[in-house]
Amino acid sequence: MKVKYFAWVRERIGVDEEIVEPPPAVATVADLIGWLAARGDGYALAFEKPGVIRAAIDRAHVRAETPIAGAREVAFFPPMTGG
Amino acid sequence: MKVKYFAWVRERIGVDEEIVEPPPAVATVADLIGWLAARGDGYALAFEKPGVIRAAIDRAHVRAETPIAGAREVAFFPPMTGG
Amino acid sequence: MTVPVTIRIQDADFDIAAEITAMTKGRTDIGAVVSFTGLCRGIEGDDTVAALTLEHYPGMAEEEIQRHADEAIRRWPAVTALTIVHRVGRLVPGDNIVLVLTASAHRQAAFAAAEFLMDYLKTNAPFWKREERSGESRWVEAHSRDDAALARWSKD
Amino acid sequence: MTVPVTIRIQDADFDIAAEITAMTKGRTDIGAVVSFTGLCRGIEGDDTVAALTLEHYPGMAEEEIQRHADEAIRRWPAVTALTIVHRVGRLVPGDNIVLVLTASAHRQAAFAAAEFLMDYLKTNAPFWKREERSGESRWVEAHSRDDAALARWSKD
Repeated sequence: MKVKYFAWVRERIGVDEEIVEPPPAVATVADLIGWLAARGDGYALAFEKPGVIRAAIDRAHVRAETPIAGAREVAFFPPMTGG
Repeated sequence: MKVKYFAWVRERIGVDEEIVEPPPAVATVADLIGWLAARGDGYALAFEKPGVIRAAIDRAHVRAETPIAGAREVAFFPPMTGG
Repeated sequence: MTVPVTIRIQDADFDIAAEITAMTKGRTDIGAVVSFTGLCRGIEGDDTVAALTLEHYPGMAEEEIQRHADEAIRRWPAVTALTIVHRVGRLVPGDNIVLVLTASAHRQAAFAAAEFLMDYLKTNAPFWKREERSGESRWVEAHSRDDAALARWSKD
Repeated sequence: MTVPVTIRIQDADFDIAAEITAMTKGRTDIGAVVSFTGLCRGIEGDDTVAALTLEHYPGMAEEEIQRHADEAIRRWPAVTALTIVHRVGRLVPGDNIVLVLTASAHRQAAFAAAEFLMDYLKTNAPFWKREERSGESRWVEAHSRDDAALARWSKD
């Protein structure tokens, strides 16, 4: 699946998107955050407070407990500050 | 004192302003309406429903029971419909 | 700081962009501008409106609007600028009638002050509309919904 | 009747008067237009802000705004047109950031829909602001007052 990062999540990880293939045990958004956080220091820093991270699956807001099965594009970002 | 009329009050009376000198017994806005209503058919028609008429003394909204003593300019008009 | 207030009653049309520019130019404390534009409608229920003619009480109209602009600034101290322009004379459908502009650092004060000023203008400012429809000309009656809209501000 | 909705995300500035004209042209059913313009402030508390840079999630931002425009039309069926323009890229104090335009026959629906859309844009639309102040560049934190502003709509 494609994973996209925005704002300081993107800056800490150092890429704006990538293709990842998590193992089947990674079932939810929260699982994916935990799995990504173990990929390196930038990831660990980006996801150090998982509670503040917002996520979207295929461009719709989702919660931490949402399953990622079937997702084509998962995005992670901080709370939004538009308008 | 000067009396001014607006909108359909003005149209029914036929003038937009005039100088009047009501007798001392005409003490309040309501008294003045009653006194003006007796001046002719146009006035009677303009003031046929005194309850809907709004009044201002020296450019500030007032109630029917407000005294007119000292007023330089009294205005009568229907409920406002601006904006 | 004194809040700049612009009030005009005029026959001529107004230019919203120019009014906003005049209000915000050279200022960096404004984060939100709300505008309300009232337009002459050509449809009123099932009827067609050909034109509106607006009459006002010169002098009192300006003073009353000023009083309520002062009141808006008192209620919402975060408001940093106000502009109110009201047209009078004959207007046809699509024409602008009234403009209220409010500015503040954050949006809540600008929205609230604009709504307050419009509710006030509709019911208390000395303006009267005459409407030409179905070949007849008649004075527009005041709406009870406008009195109800105004009443909500007295709870504050 | 389908309510015309215009949504754009762009680097370029917008022209409020042109957007209002595009929305109201040839229509005689519109009696009220509310605009909200969000501007880049140069003052934030005691600090000076030199610039803002806005980032967004292309695709999702447009879809989310469209979803909430649809929701505004469902909540306020009297709304007859909507325009939402959000800028991205680097902006300096005084620059426009966002425009929300709402139209209706009477003012209440236009005001309510504009406030609803702004509360939503502030908290749920995927945009992020980076601020340059005091020689540093940092991401703006979300405000709890914006979450509170949004929460009032869920009581309806």
